[in-house]
Amino acid sequence: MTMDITFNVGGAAGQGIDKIGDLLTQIFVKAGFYTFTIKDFESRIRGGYNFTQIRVSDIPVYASNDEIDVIVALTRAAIVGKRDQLVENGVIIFDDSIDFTELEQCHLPLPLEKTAKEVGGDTRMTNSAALGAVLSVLKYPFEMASEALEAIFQKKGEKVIQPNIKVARAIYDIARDHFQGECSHDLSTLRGGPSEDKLVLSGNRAIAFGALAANVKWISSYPMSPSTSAFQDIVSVAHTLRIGAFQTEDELASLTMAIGASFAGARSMVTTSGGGFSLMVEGLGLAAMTETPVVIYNAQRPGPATGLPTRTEQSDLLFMAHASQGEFPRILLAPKDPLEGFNITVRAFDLAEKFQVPVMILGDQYFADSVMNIPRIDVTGIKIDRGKLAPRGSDREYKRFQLTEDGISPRAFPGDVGKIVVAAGNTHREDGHISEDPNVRNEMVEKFMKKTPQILDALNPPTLEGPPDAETTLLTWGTVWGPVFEAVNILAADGVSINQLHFSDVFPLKTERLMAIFAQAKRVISIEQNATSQFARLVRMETGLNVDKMINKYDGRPMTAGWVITRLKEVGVQ
Amino acid sequence: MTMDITFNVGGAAGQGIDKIGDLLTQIFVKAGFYTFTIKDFESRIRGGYNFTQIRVSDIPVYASNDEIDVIVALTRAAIVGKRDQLVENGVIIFDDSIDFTELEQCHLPLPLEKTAKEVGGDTRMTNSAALGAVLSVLKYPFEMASEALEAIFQKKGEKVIQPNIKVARAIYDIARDHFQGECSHDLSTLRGGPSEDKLVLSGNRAIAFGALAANVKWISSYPMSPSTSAFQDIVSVAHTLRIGAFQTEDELASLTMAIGASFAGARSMVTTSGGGFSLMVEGLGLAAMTETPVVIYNAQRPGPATGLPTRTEQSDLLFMAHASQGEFPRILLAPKDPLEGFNITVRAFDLAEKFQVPVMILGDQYFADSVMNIPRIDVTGIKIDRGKLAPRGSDREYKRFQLTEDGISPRAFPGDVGKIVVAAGNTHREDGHISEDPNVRNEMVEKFMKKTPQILDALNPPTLEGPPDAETTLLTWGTVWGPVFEAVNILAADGVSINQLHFSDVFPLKTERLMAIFAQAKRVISIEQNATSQFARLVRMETGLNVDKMINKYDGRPMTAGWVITRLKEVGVQ
Amino acid sequence: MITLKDLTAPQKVTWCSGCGNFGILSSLKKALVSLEIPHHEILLVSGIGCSGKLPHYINVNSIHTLHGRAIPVATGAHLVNQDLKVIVHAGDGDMLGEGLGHMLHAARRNVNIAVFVHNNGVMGLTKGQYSPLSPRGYISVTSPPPPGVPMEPVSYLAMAIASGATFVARAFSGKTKHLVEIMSKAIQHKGFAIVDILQPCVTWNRQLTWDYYNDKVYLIEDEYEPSDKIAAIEKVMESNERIPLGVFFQAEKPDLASGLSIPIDGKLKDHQTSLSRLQDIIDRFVLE
Amino acid sequence: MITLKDLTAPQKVTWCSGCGNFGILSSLKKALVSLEIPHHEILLVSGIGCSGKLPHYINVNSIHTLHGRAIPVATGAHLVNQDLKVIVHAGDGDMLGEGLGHMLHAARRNVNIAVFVHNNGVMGLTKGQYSPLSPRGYISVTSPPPPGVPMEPVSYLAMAIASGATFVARAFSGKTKHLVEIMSKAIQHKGFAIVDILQPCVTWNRQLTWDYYNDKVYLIEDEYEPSDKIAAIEKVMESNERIPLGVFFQAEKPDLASGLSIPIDGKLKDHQTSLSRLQDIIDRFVLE
Ligand SMILES: Cc1ncc(C[n+]2csc(CCOP(=O)(O)OP(=O)(O)O)c2C)c(N)n1
Ligand SMILES: Cc1ncc(C[n+]2csc(CCOP(=O)(O)OP(=O)(O)O)c2C)c(N)n1
Ligand code: SF4
Ligand code: SF4
Ligand SMILES: [Mg+2]
Ligand SMILES: [Mg+2]
Repeated sequence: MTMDITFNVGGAAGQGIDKIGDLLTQIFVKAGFYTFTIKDFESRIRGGYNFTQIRVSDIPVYASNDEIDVIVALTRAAIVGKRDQLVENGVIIFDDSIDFTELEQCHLPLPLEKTAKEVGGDTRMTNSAALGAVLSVLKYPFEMASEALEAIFQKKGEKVIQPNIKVARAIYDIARDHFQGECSHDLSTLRGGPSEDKLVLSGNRAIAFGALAANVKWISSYPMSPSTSAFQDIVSVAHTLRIGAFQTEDELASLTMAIGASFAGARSMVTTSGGGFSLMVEGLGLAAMTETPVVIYNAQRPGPATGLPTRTEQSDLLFMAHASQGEFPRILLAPKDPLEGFNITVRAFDLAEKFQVPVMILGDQYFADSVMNIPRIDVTGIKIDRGKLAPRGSDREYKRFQLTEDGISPRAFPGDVGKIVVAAGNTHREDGHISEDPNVRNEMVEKFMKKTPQILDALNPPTLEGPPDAETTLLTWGTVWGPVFEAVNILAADGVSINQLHFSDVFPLKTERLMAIFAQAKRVISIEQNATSQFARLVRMETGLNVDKMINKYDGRPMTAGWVITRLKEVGVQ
Repeated sequence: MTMDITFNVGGAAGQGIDKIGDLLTQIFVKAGFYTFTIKDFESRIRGGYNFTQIRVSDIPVYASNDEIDVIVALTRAAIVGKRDQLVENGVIIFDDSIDFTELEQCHLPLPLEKTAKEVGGDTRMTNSAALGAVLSVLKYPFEMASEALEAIFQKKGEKVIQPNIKVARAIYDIARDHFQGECSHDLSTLRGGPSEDKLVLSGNRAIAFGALAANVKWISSYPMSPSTSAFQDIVSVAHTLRIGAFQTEDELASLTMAIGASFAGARSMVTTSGGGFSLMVEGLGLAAMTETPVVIYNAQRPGPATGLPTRTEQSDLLFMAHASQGEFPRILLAPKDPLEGFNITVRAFDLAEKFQVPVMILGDQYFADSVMNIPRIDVTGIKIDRGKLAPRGSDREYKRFQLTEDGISPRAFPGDVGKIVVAAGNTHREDGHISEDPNVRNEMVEKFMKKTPQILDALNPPTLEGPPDAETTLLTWGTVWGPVFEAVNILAADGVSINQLHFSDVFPLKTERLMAIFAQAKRVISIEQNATSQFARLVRMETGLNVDKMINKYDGRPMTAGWVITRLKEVGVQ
Repeated sequence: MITLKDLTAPQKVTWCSGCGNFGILSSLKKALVSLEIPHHEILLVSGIGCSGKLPHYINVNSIHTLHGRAIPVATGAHLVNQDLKVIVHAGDGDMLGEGLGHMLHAARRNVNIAVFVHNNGVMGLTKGQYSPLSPRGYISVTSPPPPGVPMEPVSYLAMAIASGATFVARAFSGKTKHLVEIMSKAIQHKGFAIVDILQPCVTWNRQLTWDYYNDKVYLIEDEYEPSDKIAAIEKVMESNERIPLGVFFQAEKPDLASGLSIPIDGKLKDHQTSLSRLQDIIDRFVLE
Repeated sequence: MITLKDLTAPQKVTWCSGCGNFGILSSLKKALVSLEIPHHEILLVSGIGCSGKLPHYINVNSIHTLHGRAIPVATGAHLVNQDLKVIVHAGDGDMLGEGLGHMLHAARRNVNIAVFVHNNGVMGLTKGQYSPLSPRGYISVTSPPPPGVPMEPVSYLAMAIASGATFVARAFSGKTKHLVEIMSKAIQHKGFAIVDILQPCVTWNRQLTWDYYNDKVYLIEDEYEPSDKIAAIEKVMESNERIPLGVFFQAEKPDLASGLSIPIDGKLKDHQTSLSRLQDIIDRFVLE
């Protein structure tokens, strides 16, 4: 790796820090670099202290970094909040109107807003000013930046492009002249990076695209951070693509409406976070009992109750694995990054229809709001599998819950000519009519239970990074994959015998590979973004196997490789 | 055991079979016997086929039996439904108006209704007629019965007593003259049994009494089988005892209303079944986050969704152990019988207030509706422990969530003079005001986690029946205790090396004793009223220990010792 | 297109004899026959209660859902296949306790479904507790005297009108000819139709009996104009000395479906998202 | 008994500057001071939303609950300690989406609490989605054009009146003197009091702005008599060219507490069940 720069853009909610971050990301992605961006914000609409942190590298990056090279601060708090993490020769750029007297060499007050106004004629161009300043301290060739800005603002027309470029240029020059310190990065000879990954995608948007590619035709949701943008992304294209996308009165309605839609034949989903999922629990049981496929996306956040609405945690795993009274098959998938988020969502719909069970996708705020550039996704060839459908045409004997060898009954939909489709949340006969007969009950329970082994066959095994016979195995699931993967690579490069066993398909749990790796490892360490090591507990529940150490983070902030390594060293891994 | 008689009284809903059952129970309890009664009924109000089955013995009985000595059938279905289970020399008594031609020796058609009308003047006395018939075939001394009837009807006055006794006597005589067969039981020399247990109690009523004894002052519930009668039992005495007992619009309101009541200082509870509990899940998290004690009684039934509303299952364990987003301490208790149901409920309130956590009691339909006679409960000396309370008087610095050594903060209530009590479902500071500070978050998560080891100390260990070093250990929890206990005794008497390790305090799981017993047993067999062996899975989750065999029943009907023994023989225990 | 025979009950009815639900079932059958809808285009959605069992006693497409959630399930099914005539049956406990919010939201959205509320003033299936329509003072196992039910019943028809329902009516299980007529109108109505069906529960409700209703019900005057909201609210809130039957309010308004991005022709359920359009959308985020 | 100083915010306010919530907070403080209630006898119960944060900006007893569930929590607290003045603050999303059923049931029960609805016509804290009070056609991230919000807003004041609320009013965050007065009346009212408080959300709602309201609000005519339900419903459903402020409906009725078995003297929370009476009850089931 020859280049690895981290920018932290901080300020108050509503000041446009996301916009600056986006511009930075776009410029570097266009220039051929890998980027990874996280968002850190409070549960408020204006004010406070938020930041977006962008990491740029010439090799793929999968997590954020602890060290910051450049801070762009739009408020005083944004300087103070992050300066401890500034690297030697790091730079702090801020508007010179901010009342900040403790000037050090790394501090670079600049007339951002003033220049935006004077040169661009609009304080909203402070974004471009900040961008110009950042690029200047990096000695980033301005021609490259202006080309990128042209492309970025292209849709808005010349009237927007030129003033923005002018503002950026003006600050670029001022900064060059005024910057006293020395930045660790000198990009003056930069001509472009190696990355071909040009699709800029957040986890939530990946979920939305996956659902659209899987032909979701119904989504009913109720806003809840950090899931909301996935729903909004679908709403925003609903008109173009003809999707029924509807904001309901609550989550009880969201899921039950989606069940109605799916029962009547449309691929359906809901998006929510833990609190909303809590309200869906009874509906989950209805989906299960009526064998109505549905996809539920839960972007987790720290709980219980309202908890920390805009922070991250992996603490709904065991809840979702056992939610709702009674017993029934279900599938839980936890993507590790946006690309997998897309793929998992496409699979989720197929799995839901194939097994006629609810499929739940577990993201979290870290996943939802993180942005990466990934290879372009080509959806044009995507084929979907709607599972077992009853042959068209009249069938007066049609039974929605027909007992079959594999426990899966051919689906038909109300409205299909010549069939009567009956379902019930009560224990029912093959024809969907309710029954209290103990034999019917046994048959129907056994029908459910038959699905699990088949589901297991259809799920993906865990992945292993590193040598299979490493001394230390790190056990991870879902979205902590990135920082742990980076930590493993760093430690391995230092000669540590270590590997990472990672699960994205988390329930029901595929255990063969796990058993094999556990058998070889001298010690297994679980790393989870929660306080009670839920995945390690799930593993023990399914296999009886213990992990030797558990590493947990539960302050609501995402992990970094640095944090992981520090914790590993504390437990003797070096 | 010299006497062990089972009566099955069957008929349509609304025909008064419960009443006949109650009379039988009362007569035998008064006479000094042990009784165990189960109720089997459909989810409908009139018609269909229901039964109540009473077992009477001169030694304590803890479950129902498979063999029936006397069937009292008020409909044709009630003859057909149970005659397979009739013992040799068993008797089927039924009204001679029932159209039933396949008469056998054991069949005893009698003019029950006609006699009620002609002798008693009211067909409602068919109950007493049936009773007279039963007692007659048993050669039960009529004087004893009439004494009992007098006592039972005492409150209703002579006008009710005498005609009922006359009706019973008339049929008693007719039956004696007409009965062709020979009953296995001849009680003609009976003078009374050894039992001193005179309190006749169902599981649900035991919960109600426990709550009342624990000074519950608020209960808000929404009707749901099989929990409803526990709520109704409290409502029925609310006026006398001054209890706030209120039927809400739904379960979302039930639990949150109880949280409001508890937050403001009253011991509070809700009763429900799984579907209602599903709707309480978000509220559960609020109780947890605000550390508001509350007791939740879930009378389980087969799920998912509406399932089998009036049947039994133990299938909400893992759900309740992990319900709600996020992570927090909680307690799950599962009584094995009515007496324990009473005691556990008293403890539940103390535990809830001591640890300021939600406490959940898991019953099920079998437990809820089963009736036993037990020793009189004396509540007059009951002392309750409200846990850590803030000292009275002004304290401007009072903080509801003060960080303490043991993680438990002194409680005060809004309305307490000189204190301000603030709570939030968001992550909050010691003073209850919300915070997103990562350190505050960590402290508050750790405050929660500190409670678990203390809770474990306060819970009861499992009980062991039989020799500790037996070859086979049966692992049970909650309400299947009775039938399994009887099976163990029968097998042990046959020389099988067997014991029963039983948990009533089920979560968090106390593991020391369990590990010791598992270490000694040659094989461990779990027996559960569900399909997925939830308790065995919980044990593996907590200890890594496997059971060797799992026995499951999931048809919604309760176990019997006979059923357990058959299953055990199938897996080689004999 | 449907004959009564087509509708023959798939299983034995389990209601108590004398129950008001029988009149509702038979009226529904007649309404469906008279409306000449294709058999496969009917979908019943029911809640949980004695009322909720109705779909098992008539041979049409159905889904027997959860307590209180019939309306959202019905809404979802309707929106993805607007050819379906979606009919909801639920008890007063179900629809007005657990489900009150859903009902009123569906009303303001003017979802094109017909909702039949089995108003028996009790929770039937759970054995006689008071329901949201039990009158003040009503005595039951959960509202013992004094004072019985300590509050007003839910004035839900008034609320439905205020909320935006476009067909609001009342009928009585004892007057099946009128009931058939009202049901037919409700099913045919384009928009949210709700009918309060007086349905004596002979087992539990000793107050709202056949006699009680036979005594009090009357057909709304011919001259009554069901087009004015306030007048309609006034009418439904009339003192309960006499109980008006008929259509209280009727209006034409855009329904929910017309405000969603449903394909112009064909059903949402059969629609296939254009993958090439989706590719265009994704490509907006590709930075070449 | 309370001074403004006693109420000083325990933490910094996080609302956007210019937000209508400021006027509500300051009015609440003034109302509490003016009412001369003992400080410890006030309990605020809030839902989740920008509005739901209010309790953190005023120093009184409070519980910040869940989205939509403030009313049942408040009901429970009130019933076990009737000395408390229980005041609910919640957003329109919270109270009228998720919580609509609870609100209307509390109204018909005439629970003695005061409910203040922060009506900003959007979901503020989740970033500007439409809310149950957004007008038809309102454009937001979840209701893009065409057609914007495809339905009527919830006419909740009319429904509250129909349901049985005994104090129903509207005020405006921009007219704080009037707001203080209405809040005081609502808190003092014995029974279920609900106030629609117009509260511009300056960040998201570009339609229901300060200007919009300043333009349209007017004080209800002096001669208006708030004792007739139908007239009150008519008044609140008035066309929205002009927006009336004031008390629409007020009545006296038994409250819920009076219908429950609460101790005659003292609070339920402090009551001790008589164990000897309980023993008598248990002994009824002892068959000697
Ligand atoms: C979530 C939930 N809570 C409670 C129940 C139990 N339950 C079944 S039917 C019923 C009430 C039925 O009353 P109503 O809706 O009026 O229907 P009816 O039986 O009177 O027709 C209740 C409370 C349930 N099935 N689900
Ligand atoms: C069960 C649940 N669903 C969703 C959310 C997310 N959420 C938080 S605030 C809010 C809406 C806020 O709108 P409103 O109630 O109008 O309050 P405002 O912010 O406008 O004051 C939502 C949907 C939640 N906290 N809980
Ligand atoms: S209980 Fe009432 S509503 Fe239910 S079937 Fe019987 S009479 Fe009808
Ligand atoms: S988002 Fe709107 S409601 Fe929320 S604080 Fe800002 S202006 Fe007020
Ligand atoms: Mg009813
Ligand atoms: Mg709002």
